Amino acid sequence: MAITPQQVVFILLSVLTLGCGLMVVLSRNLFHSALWLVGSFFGVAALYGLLEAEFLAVAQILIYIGAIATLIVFATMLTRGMMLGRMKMSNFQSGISGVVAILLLGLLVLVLLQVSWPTEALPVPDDTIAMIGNAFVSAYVIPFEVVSVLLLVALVGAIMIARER
Amino acid sequence: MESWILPLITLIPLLGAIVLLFIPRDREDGIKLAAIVISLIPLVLSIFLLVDYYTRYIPAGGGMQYQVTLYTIPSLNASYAMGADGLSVPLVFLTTLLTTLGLYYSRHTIKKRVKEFFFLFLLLEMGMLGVFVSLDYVLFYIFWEIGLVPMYFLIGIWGQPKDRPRYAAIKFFIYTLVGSVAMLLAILGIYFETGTFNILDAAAAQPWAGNLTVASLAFWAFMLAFMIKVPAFPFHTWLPDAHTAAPTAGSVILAGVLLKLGAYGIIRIVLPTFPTAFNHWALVIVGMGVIGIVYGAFICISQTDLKRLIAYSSVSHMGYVMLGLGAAAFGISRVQDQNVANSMAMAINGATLQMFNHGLITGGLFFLVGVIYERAHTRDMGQFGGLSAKLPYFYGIMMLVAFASLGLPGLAGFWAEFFTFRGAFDLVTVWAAIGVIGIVATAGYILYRIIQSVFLGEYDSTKVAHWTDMNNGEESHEPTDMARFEKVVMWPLVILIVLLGVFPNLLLNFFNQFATEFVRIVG
Amino acid sequence: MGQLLEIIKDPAQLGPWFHNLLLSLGLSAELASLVGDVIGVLLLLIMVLTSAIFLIWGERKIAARLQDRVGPNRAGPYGLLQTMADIVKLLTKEDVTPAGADRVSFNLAPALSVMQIIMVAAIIPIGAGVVAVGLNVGLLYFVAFSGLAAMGALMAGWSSNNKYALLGGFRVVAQLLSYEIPLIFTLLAVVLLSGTMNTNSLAEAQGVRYFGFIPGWYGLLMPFAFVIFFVAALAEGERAPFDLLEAESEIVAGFNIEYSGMKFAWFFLQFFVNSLILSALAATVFLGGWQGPFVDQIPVLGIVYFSIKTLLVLFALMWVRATYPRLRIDQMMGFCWKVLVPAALVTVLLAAVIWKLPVSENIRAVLLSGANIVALVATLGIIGAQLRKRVQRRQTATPAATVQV
Amino acid sequence: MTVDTLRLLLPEIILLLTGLVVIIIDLITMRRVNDTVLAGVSIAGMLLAALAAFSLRGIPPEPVTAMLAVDGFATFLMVAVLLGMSLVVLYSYDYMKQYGKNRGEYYAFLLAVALAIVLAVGANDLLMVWLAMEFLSITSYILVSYLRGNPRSSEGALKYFLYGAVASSVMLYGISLIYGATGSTSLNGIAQIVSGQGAIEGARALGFTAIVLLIVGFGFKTSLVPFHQWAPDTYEGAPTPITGFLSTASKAAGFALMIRTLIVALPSLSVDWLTVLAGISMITILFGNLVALRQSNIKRLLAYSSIAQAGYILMGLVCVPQVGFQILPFSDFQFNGINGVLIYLFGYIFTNLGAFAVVIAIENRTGKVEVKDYAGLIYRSPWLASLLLIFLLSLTGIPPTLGFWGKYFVFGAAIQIQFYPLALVGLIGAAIGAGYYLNIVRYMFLMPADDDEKIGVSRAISVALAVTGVAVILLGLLPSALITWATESAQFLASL
Amino acid sequence: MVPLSWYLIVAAALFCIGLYGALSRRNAVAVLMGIELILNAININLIAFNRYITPEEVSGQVFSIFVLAVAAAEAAVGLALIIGIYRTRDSVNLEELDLLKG
Repeated sequence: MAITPQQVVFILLSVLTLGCGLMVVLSRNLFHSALWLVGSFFGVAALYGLLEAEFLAVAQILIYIGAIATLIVFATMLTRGMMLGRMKMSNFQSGISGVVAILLLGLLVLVLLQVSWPTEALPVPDDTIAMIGNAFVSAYVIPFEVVSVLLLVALVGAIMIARER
Repeated sequence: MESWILPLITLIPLLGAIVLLFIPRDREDGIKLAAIVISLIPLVLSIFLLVDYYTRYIPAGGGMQYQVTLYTIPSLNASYAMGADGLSVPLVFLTTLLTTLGLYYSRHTIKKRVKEFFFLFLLLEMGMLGVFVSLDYVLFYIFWEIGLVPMYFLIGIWGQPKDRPRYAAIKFFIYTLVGSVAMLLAILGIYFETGTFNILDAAAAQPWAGNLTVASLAFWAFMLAFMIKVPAFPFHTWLPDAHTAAPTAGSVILAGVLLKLGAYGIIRIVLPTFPTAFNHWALVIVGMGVIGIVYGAFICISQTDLKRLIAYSSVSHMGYVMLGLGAAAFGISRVQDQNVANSMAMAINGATLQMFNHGLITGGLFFLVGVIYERAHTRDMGQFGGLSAKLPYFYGIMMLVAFASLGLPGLAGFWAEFFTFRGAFDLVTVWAAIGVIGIVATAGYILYRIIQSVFLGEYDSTKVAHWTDMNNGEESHEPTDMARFEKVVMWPLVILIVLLGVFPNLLLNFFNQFATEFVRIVG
Repeated sequence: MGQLLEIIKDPAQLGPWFHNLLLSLGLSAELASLVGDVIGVLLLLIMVLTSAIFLIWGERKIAARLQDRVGPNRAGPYGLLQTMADIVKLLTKEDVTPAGADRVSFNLAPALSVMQIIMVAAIIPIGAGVVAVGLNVGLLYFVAFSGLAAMGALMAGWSSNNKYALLGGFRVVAQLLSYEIPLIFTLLAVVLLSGTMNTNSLAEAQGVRYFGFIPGWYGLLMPFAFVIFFVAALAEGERAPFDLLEAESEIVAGFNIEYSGMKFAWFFLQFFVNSLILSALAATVFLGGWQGPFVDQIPVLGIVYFSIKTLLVLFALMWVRATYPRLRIDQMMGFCWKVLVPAALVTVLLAAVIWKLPVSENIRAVLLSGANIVALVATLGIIGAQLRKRVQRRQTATPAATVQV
Repeated sequence: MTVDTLRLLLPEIILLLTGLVVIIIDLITMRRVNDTVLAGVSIAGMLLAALAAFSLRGIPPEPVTAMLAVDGFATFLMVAVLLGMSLVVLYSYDYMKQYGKNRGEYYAFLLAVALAIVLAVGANDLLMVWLAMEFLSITSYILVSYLRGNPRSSEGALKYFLYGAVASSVMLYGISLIYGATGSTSLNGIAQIVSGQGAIEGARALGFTAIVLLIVGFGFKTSLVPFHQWAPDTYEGAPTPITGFLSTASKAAGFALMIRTLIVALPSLSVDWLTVLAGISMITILFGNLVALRQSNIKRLLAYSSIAQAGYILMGLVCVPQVGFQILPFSDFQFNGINGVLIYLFGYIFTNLGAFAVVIAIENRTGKVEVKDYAGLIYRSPWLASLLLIFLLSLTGIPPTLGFWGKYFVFGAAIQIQFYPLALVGLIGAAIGAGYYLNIVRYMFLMPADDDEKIGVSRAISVALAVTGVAVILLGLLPSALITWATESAQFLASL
Repeated sequence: MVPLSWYLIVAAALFCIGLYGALSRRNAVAVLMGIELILNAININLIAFNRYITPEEVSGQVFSIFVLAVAAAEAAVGLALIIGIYRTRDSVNLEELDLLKG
């Protein structure tokens, strides 16, 4: 099987994503973890691009990197006393967790490969974004409203919890 | 009136209990009197029941009478169904009698937390009465459980601190709960098999008649509940603790009625519903019964605590019930043989008689232990001796009741033992023979431990320093004889013991019909 | 040659032409688009960087004139080569990394900043169809990548191991994230009208003419939104009066305090290009982008129109910078959350409601424009009244206190 | 979205509007509003929503825009949970006056969390299932951390958050696998595809994996062993009214989600989830009870006991009518397991909240939450002691309390499908449970009091105690209507 | 063309990495990072499935948008909690949060 350029790109992006992801959980410096996290998010966004989900790719950058990662970095810095110096970052169960994670991965791969997944992507409609928009106000209107209330609640709650006394 | 009498008997104690709640806490005497008066109503009703059943139904062949279904819960398929037959009526009477006596006795002996005591006592009465007259499994179960909580408190609150009442109470509760949950499972199983919660219908439907495994499972689930309550040999360990710790009236009810609940359950439910399974396991039950008889009796001999001794004697005596029922069940497979059938009926009669008589006798014994305990504040038999001279009245009554317990002919206890062994010898000869050892040992502890060490010998005034005079509650250096209220409590029991010893038929007529009917149905 | 003329007339043809050229050279289709993309990126890079050089000069010159100074005038004619000289100076300076700095992050931060701004540049249509990436979600893309600026600043601030730098970093995040919200809302209003997030289509959609002659620029339809966008852009561009991130009097120089030499130059570059991009976006979204007379016939004119509009906005930005004093940080945050965000919500609401009215297009346009002007005046009125009240209160309370606005 | 649909969404709408009203009242009065107003409005809203839900109980099962189902199952639980939530508001009234700040938001959060639960019980799409759970979780995190300045409260909230976030993400991964295997997120759609021929080849193991991952999420929400670790710490740290909420209403929502997802979407994979859940149920009952035996803090004790109770509730789901893992139609059975769950939950909500009312009454007055502090309670407050006794008996499952009927029906379901080992474990658990419940009783009734001071009860708590006490006793004595309603409700779920 | 299974395996790997992070880290913020990785893995799954299995519907994409939104809300609340704890305890080390003995 010849490897097409798209596959090469995929492999590169996967290596980027997973490599950065590994560094997130292995790095001994919390701030570096946060930066690796950004890298991993980028990789994921690019994978979305490869999947022709451009809206999601951009939303990924906007929300994950622009908002969540920034928040995490912010929190890392606010809790700064923690990360000065290289201290032990893993807890007593890290060894077990590692074994569990590897076993789980093996299991998942086995399970996933048992299924005869399609190998060819089907054509994507041009107006995906419009379809998403329409979905939000038709079939998904209730979840949409729920999520809006949820965001409001989370916003008020987060402010209340974090506010200075 | 007729069909309402059973619900009335069960509900009046509850209503009474509620009435007590409205009497102010500090008016203790009012509370006591109210409780006693209320408890008289079921007593009168049950006497009426006794007479009515004896005169009207026994000649007509007995059977389940006074049946009533108050309401049915369609979503549960359960109903408030009650009824009484020859088995239930005497037990109802026993319950109401002992309750009234217990309350009357407590009027003079309970000093702390009076309102709660009388409230719980009435609640307990309702639970016990309900069990004896329920014809619906769900109702049966509910009444069964209702008795649990008051008894827990009776033991826990009014027990003597040195007897570890809290431990005893919790042990009692958990033992019984385990059994009752197992029973609930079996009840549900029966329901799914037969589609009814009616005890009689379910028995008629003979669930799992062809499936011994499942039937055995259900059988043992029921037996677990009932044997814990009885208590049969390996499940008896809660009993000495509970009895020792409980206040006198509590012990009386515990020994006189609560233990009968278990035996009643075996007769009412297990025997008719699972004859095949019971037959299959009969020897195990017989074995447990015999071990209980012998083991209980020998333990008694080694006791120093008078109350504990009587508690263990209950284990021994309830072993007769198990032996009788087990033997009867063992005969089921050979019921075609007329001799076997007769022996079965006799064994059942023995077991049922033993239930009733043990209620009277042991109830009486616990009262008597209470009498001496209230005076001497100790139950250690080593402290007593020579009381026959000091307390002649007490000595006389104690002699009579103790000999009844021993099975002296002419007293109530004799007939029960006689019928049990008469039936059992035919059916399970070897086991019955072993059981006789128990009788001998019983004679030993009654004569040697109770009579000898408490009443005979030399009175030593240094052993017990303080004697309470129960007539006026004052301290004295000399023991005083039974007070009037104690005599009032004891006399009904003594009369009944003698009466039933002389005329066993009065009682046997009730039970015999049930026994023969059972043998006929099985055959 | 005819083809060349065509390309000059319509620069949008450049890409396909080059692609075909590569194909004719015998490259495979995939490879050809790869090479084309790479060359496109290089072109974009060159354009952005060179324009920045002149921008810096222009800003200094204009600021000087506004403040009645001369400005750079030594290197080259009118000081045109001043920026080049500065670059040479920066390049030859010592590259200092402070002790205790987090080396990797410290070096990565300027690169990330520059990368971010160039990524954003990719969606600006400088002429009809002349855009590096014709993304369907262009505006969202812009919002997403402009948010990354905060990340670069945070990295720089944290890794410098300097508390002023760290504070500067915090300020950047607070300011950028806050002001992004009104910015997004105004863009949302525009998207509501146009029904597209593609920047090129946005410019195209502004080609309509109401009553036959009034251009359908969204800046004209929604002047209030435009004003809000402009103010938010000032903050997003970290320009005065919102340049608290580098307030010398408070935190010395902000997140880039420890940077020197070339790495400092990169931040500097990001700052100026950011202004340029924001101006370009304002021009595209609110001023019709490349739309103008005769653009249909000669598309290359679009580039000219676009450049003029961009420079105008940019000039306005510089003008403001040279004129107003700096705000306090609490004033800045308060202004965003208490004024700009509600106001932006109002514009979205106006657009959503009025654009759905069942009347003719022209009337809709007039209504929307009128409503926007009313809202603008009302907002200014309210702010003015509040400020006056506050000033009065201060004066009565502590007459001696200096009045701050 | 017609008017009819809006009528179906009435409970949700009422809760949402009430929440907004509470916030607005708080804002326009500049936080000077009396707590009574806020609590009153909240309770009124919840009761109104409960009423609306109750009025919807008879309508034929109907999916609203395929995302939410309004059926008997949902309305039953809505009513139960909303009644429970009103009690939580009552408890909070005193408690927050004493300990809390930002009370306007607090009541709004309570309404939001009620909204989340109302959504959860009707969620009919995996998206909605997950979303409702997240909504519930996030709001709960906030509520748990509400005691500002109390490090225990924040610590409990953080632990809850970390466990919850991991569990829900793991569950979401499972959801994504199901979506991939079926191409649908609608529960009904998934059911059709899984049982029909539409499933992708080789997806059997995938289905099992996905189910296990789903159970992680549900197990977290319902604090089943081994996903329970957060529960004791969080229960102890949280404001006590919220502890009451977490152990009842929140748990009910978790069960609703689990039941609807598994029964409606994956009945044809029941062999997988039934086996897993049966094991979990046994472990949960045994573990929860055993650990509860050792607790000395009453909140922790109730926490572990509520873990054990969850095991019993799960019994109902494990014992739905089935032959060889083939689920049979519910309408043919009087004990269909699910009605056991519903009755159990109903009884459990009232009983446990009643127990918490006593705990709160004592905590408000004395600040003490250790079991030994309950010594001699009967002398200090006979009513509190007697009521707590009733609640503890109900938790043990002694008739004639409401708690008995729950046990009755789940045990019935187990016996019906002849799953005897599970019934046996239930029996053992009940015995152990009696041990620690009675331990409290022992302290209350049998021990002398350290302190003779009488414990007074505020009016709000008195109302709550009266409601729960009457409910537990009265419905215990006359359970007929409740049982009928629950049984019909459970049948609606299956016929959807 | 890239087969679907490649995406799924990458997602599974990311999921496991995230899970490892969430289970093995001592610092609450680091745990949160692990959780975010898991959510990303889920989104890859959802979008890949959407692309390969139901491209004519957008259910997977819509789902993943909800995931994004909720992830943001969750992160906000979580970080607020972490900062709140840090204020009172001066630590976000999970092993030092031991007021409540579990």
